[in-house]
Amino acid sequence: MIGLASAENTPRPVTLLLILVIIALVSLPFVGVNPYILHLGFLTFLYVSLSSAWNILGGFAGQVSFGYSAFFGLGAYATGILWNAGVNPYLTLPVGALLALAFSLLVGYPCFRLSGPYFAIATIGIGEAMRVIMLNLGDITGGASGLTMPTTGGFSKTPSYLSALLLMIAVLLLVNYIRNSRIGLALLAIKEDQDAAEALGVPTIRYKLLAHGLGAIIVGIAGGLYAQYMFYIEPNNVFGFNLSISLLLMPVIGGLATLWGPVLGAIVFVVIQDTLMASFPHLHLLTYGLLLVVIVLFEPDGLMGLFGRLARFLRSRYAEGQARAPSGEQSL
Amino acid sequence: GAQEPAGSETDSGAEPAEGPQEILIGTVLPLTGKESRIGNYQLDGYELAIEQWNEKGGIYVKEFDRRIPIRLISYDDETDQAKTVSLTERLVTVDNVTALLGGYTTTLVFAQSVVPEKYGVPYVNGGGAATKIYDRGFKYVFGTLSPIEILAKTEMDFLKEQIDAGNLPKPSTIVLLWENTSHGKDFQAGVRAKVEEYPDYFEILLDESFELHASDFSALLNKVNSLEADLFLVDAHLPDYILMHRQYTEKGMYHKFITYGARGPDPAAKDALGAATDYVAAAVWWTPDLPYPQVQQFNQDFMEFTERKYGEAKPPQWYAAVTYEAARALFTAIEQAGTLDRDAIRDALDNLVLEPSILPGQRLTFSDSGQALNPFVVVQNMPGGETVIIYPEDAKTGEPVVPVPAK
Amino acid sequence: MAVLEARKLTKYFGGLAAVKDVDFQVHENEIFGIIGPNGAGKTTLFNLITGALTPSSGEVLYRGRRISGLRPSRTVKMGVCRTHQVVKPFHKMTVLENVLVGVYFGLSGLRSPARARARAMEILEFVGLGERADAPASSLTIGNQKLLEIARAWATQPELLLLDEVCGGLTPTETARTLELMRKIRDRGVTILYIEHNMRAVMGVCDRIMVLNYGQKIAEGTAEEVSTDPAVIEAYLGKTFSA
Amino acid sequence: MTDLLSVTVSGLLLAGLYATMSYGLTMIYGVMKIINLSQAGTFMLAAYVAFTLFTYLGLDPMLSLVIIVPAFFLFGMLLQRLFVSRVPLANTPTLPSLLLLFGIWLVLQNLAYMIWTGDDRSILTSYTYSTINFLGLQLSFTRVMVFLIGLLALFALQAFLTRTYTGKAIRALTQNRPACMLVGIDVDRIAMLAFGIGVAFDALAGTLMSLLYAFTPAFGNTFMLKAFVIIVLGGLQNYYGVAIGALVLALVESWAVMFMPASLQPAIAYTLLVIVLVLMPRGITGLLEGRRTV
Amino acid sequence: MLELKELEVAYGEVQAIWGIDLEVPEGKIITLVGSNGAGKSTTLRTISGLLTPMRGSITFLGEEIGGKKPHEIVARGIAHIPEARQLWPDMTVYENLELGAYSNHARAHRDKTIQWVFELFPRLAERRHQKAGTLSGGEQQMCAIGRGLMARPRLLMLDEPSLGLAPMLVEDVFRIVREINSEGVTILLVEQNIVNALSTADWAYVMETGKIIMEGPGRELLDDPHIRGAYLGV
Ligand SMILES: Nc1ncnc2c1ncn2[C@@H]1O[C@H](COP(=O)(O)OP(=O)(O)OP(=O)(O)O)[C@@H](O)[C@H]1O
Ligand SMILES: Nc1ncnc2c1ncn2[C@@H]1O[C@H](COP(=O)(O)OP(=O)(O)OP(=O)(O)O)[C@@H](O)[C@H]1O
Ligand SMILES: [Mg+2]
Ligand SMILES: [Mg+2]
Repeated sequence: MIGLASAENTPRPVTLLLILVIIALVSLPFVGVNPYILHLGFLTFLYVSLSSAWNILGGFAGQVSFGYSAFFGLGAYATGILWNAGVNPYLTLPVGALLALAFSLLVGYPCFRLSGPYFAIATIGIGEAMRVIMLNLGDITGGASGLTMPTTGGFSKTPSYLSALLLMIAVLLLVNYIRNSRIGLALLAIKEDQDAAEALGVPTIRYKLLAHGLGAIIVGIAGGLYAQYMFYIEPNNVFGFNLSISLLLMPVIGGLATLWGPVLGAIVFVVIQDTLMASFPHLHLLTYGLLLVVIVLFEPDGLMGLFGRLARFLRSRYAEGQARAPSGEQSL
Repeated sequence: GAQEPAGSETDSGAEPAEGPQEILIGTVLPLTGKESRIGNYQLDGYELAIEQWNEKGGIYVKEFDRRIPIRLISYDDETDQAKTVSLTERLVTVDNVTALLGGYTTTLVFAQSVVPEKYGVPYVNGGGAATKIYDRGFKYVFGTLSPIEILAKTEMDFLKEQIDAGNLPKPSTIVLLWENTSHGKDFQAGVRAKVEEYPDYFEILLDESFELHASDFSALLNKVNSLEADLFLVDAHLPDYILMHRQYTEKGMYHKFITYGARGPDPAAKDALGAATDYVAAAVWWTPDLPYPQVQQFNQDFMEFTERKYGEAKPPQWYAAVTYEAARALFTAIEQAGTLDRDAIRDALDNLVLEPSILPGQRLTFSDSGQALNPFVVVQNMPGGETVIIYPEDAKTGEPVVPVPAK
Repeated sequence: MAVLEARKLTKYFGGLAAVKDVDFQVHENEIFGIIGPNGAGKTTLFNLITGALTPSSGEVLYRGRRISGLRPSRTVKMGVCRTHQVVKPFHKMTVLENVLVGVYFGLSGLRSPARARARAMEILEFVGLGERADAPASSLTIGNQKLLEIARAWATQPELLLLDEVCGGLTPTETARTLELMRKIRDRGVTILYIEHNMRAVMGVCDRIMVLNYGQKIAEGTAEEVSTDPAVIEAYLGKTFSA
Repeated sequence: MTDLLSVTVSGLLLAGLYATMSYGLTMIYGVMKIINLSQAGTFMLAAYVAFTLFTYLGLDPMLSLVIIVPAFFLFGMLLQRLFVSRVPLANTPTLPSLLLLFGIWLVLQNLAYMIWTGDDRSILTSYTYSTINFLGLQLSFTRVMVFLIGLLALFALQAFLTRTYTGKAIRALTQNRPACMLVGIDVDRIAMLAFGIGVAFDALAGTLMSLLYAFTPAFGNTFMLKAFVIIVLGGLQNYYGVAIGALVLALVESWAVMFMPASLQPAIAYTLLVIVLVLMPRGITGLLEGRRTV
Repeated sequence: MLELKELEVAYGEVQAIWGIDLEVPEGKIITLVGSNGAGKSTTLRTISGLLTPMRGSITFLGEEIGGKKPHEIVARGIAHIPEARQLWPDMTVYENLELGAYSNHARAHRDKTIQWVFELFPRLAERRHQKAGTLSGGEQQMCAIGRGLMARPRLLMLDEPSLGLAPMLVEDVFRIVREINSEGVTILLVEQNIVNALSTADWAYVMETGKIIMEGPGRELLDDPHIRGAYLGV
């Protein structure tokens, strides 16, 4: 059911294809494409990473959090502040990641004793409290007027693009590992019945902290990359509720607790945002709302569910054809 | 995305005689979302300027020796920072605009103005006043809004005059509230600077910030109420101004002088608050009552423009006036540069002297940082919905009422 | 030394003492039965031993170490595992995956997926659910879900196994099969604590039995001793059994 | 001293509004285990309807409640029937339900932009600025009225839930759905009814808010977040708890501003929320009870 | 009174009942026994409308009720006491009972019925103000039976009422079932406690893997060699 017991591995040709895609993506900046493509690429990689990060705790372990913007903000500000202090921006990324990790443990420990809706609601509270507090720490964060980064080093997009790509690949490998390991099984067991998981020896709090912490690290790094790319950050944005919501929308649209769902979700998110926003400004959010309603009502498993359905349909058509064919031997 | 990059100067070398068919100008404004109202006002200002230039056939570009019409590409960022950056990127890299006009609210201008700097595209805005926007050493970013510090200082100078005239006690006690943004901070800095300059004139009892777009001010106002200060000096954006002043009035509060920084005479506020806005004072970048002929002309043009656009003539507000000036500054600079080369336009903006300007002081230039430094005027709402200019002396259209009569 | 020892174990819910001053010892490799009327505090006792609840006072020692107050996952790591009276399968997982959780996170905690799977299959065969390995757990009947509870708990390799009404709702044949399973488990060196209302089952399988009533221990001894104890007959068994 | 008193009294008045805006959330959470993320949309829509009725028909918002509340009751039932009833129910809010309602909120908000534009609107009645004198305190007439209406609504709701069979059925549905089916409760009808009542309450709150605040289509989300805080403080599905939660939040907010900068005020609600959740996971009223796992 | 004809039921794609015929005459105690997963509970759930039949008919007092909503079926006088108790955990015992009398005809007798239930189960009277979710397993079972009785049904269906009850109470439950029956309520009893069930019932059906394999008077079946072999382990 979860691809674990069946120890299903990605088939060879798919692996090859993925490697080709990666090579193509890496070479993009060097073949002189329109910088806007790189811009969209950067955003997509960033969102895929974010969306997959949310999926670890939210999808696999079923703990819906509305507070991931806190990690993003911490990562962004760690980069912003240190960079302004003269530290190489790439060296700031681990700092942001650690900060986010520390924060995830700090809030995770008390909050993971809460169940279901309480946890979700607590994360709304923590996220918003962080935003307001950061807004008031004007000396450190620049308050509502935000923080600008040194722009002296030039504006080349390539480093950001490649870093985001690297982050995305690392995240996908991580999620793939989790999915096929006992960690994934533990997280799914927690989602199903926390008490039962605990009674079977799953240290539920530790595993939730692990999932939360991994997510935090990824989101923290992504925040740092964002700050590097945007040159300007501000609490209402990087700690914003909207950001937390987007993080959760993407895996939902794509399909929870899967490897590729969050990827699809993020791609759709960026593409929709890009095309709709530019062409139909007033329709953008409306479309989003309608899309959400439609997905929830008709394809709860997201795009992955839709693909699954399609695949089953095709397979059954195929099987039918096979059955009717004279040689008629059915594959299992 | 498959548009012909008509305004691109990169192909100018290939086809020297022809030149582009249009000059593409881009802007990203909040047309929906929290700041949409003002975003749309600002768009009006840009559009009016463009319409006027296009009536003449466009901008005269010496390089091609003809007038080239202007086309504006405007996107809506829904008052969202990430989107404003994305869309500005798009204007520059996909739509290939020659120059950019700015967006609205400080934070959005902060965020989007990185993009033109990145690509070396001239950018003139009428929506960001925070000095920090211009402090970054950017070379392509210009703005027509003078710093808020000057706004606060202008008001304080006016108040000192009133104290000298015996209309206010000496020292006058102050409650100072400011929104927790760079806009608010600049205001606070201006007030504090003047309090230090005239120590025996002013005394601050409360100096506090509040969150932008707050949902409720009653607790804060309770605190203010208990202090019984003389002067109520606030810096707020329109929605906060409306909410706070409404709750202020509900509580039956009173101060001898009330200001909400740059807000006060806004028609939206008058609609929402009714007579409660009487005697509220504001220092503004611009008002339609400025006694200059070019302002009268602009007022009339603007009314005609809105009549055409909305089927209803609307009197101009400062939001539209400053963006109108921003667009005029940009177009004039292009004309002076005589080419569509972005660096040349930038240099022209740097040296620009726009005269007569509709802004106070009647002359627009950009300082070294790129920000205009025009003076402010202080206005006060009078019963009956009229607003008069009460300071400085040379622009005065009425007498100030200080202290404000008690209800 | 006793495998498990409770000392003055007490649990209050508000003003109600669900378990009060209970002392008992369980010895190596015995099947220790706990019976008592509904609401006597049996399940609460299990919750106190495995850490699902913390005692109001008193303590539980496992091989001389205090385990009350530890989280359930910790007690599993010490070799104590339980089943639930109301079964709690992971509905959306397969039967095999349910057992895998126990295999992975039990006492020795296998890590190699291949070996874990083999072990889980072995356990399913052992309890007789081998054929349903790939079925979703939610599709099992209540009876099979009870077997799955045992299988999962057994997968953690417990040295002390706590079974809460695993025969409730089973036919006599199935009950006999389950009791046989319990004996097999005991023969592998495991100590078992067993709550059940089915007297035939309890009397047949238990070495010693403790009787609770209103949270207090009212009797303890062999099946014969307990079933002839007048206090137990009065409180629990009724007349049919005293015959 | 009078400061403290006046701050307290205005906190109390605020609590009335806070409670009113939280009942709908509690009701819907209770019956369907759904967190109604579209609540802010209802607040906003009700405010605009009140505004429209006031501006074009001159109807006072307090009078127009008579139209608005029943209209939104129907609207809520319709929402439930068409959308909400299609997501599977569970014991805790499921992601699909959250997303569905979030989607509905986005739709409502953007429809409002189309209909009413993004301009700030507000309602200015003859009594907007009038005050009444109470124990030497100047109290805003509107706020007192809002408080009284909120209080009345609480009593009406409480009576409905404990006295009538329908009310009890709503509470029962809150706790166990199959059981309700077995004793002959038409669960679909009750769920629809409960959603309708919840939305009607939100509309009541929205109309009252239109008397106090300026609004745009984005209006309402800070209030909705506060309502979350309140119902968590109150233990999620307990109506007395809601009243207590509202009181606690309103008073803490009002008092805190006396000691700390107003810009931190919004953080109070959230911090309080986190503290309560961590220290008292079942909310304030949860202190009084316990539940078991068999 | 109740008649099932060629009833077939499925959970999604998994069929659980494979065409059963069953009759419950007015005033009798009918029992349905069988091993785990035979489909006994499924049969009851279908009768009370929680599940929809795939094929076949269910008639109650001559009227087809297959596929009707549960509340419509309750209104016709069928009460179902489910396997997993299904109480309202945050309501008191008293409120649970009270709501048992939700349908119109039961409301009128509510207070009298409650007295009767309290007489049958004194423990419930003791715990009337306790929340049902905090009752012990057995107490919850009593509360569930009590609630079923509150509906004043003409046909009462009990799904393993003795499950999880102390031996003393098990006896009581069967005594109560007979008592209820003697007051004119028809009973359809699902049990695994075969001895007690068969000795209580007028007529018994034996189910295995979704089919009825045997039927007859309860006491006769008790002596049947197959039954003794398969279920009593003799
Ligand atoms: N969380 C709780 N809150 C309040 N009372 C509780 C709680 N848990 C259990 N109780 C009460 O404690 C007593 C003992 O319950 P327990 O579940 O231990 O009984 P039991 O012996 O297992 O009964 P059964 O055989 O019916 O399962 C019961 O009266 C029950 O109502
Ligand atoms: N919710 C469900 N989804 C899928 N299959 C189910 C479901 N409930 C029961 N079944 C299947 O239907 C069949 C009959 O189950 P049912 O619960 O009716 O049996 P039963 O005779 O009542 O057994 P028990 O004595 O264990 O209660 C079983 O094979 C079971 O696996
Ligand atoms: Mg028990
Ligand atoms: Mg059954």
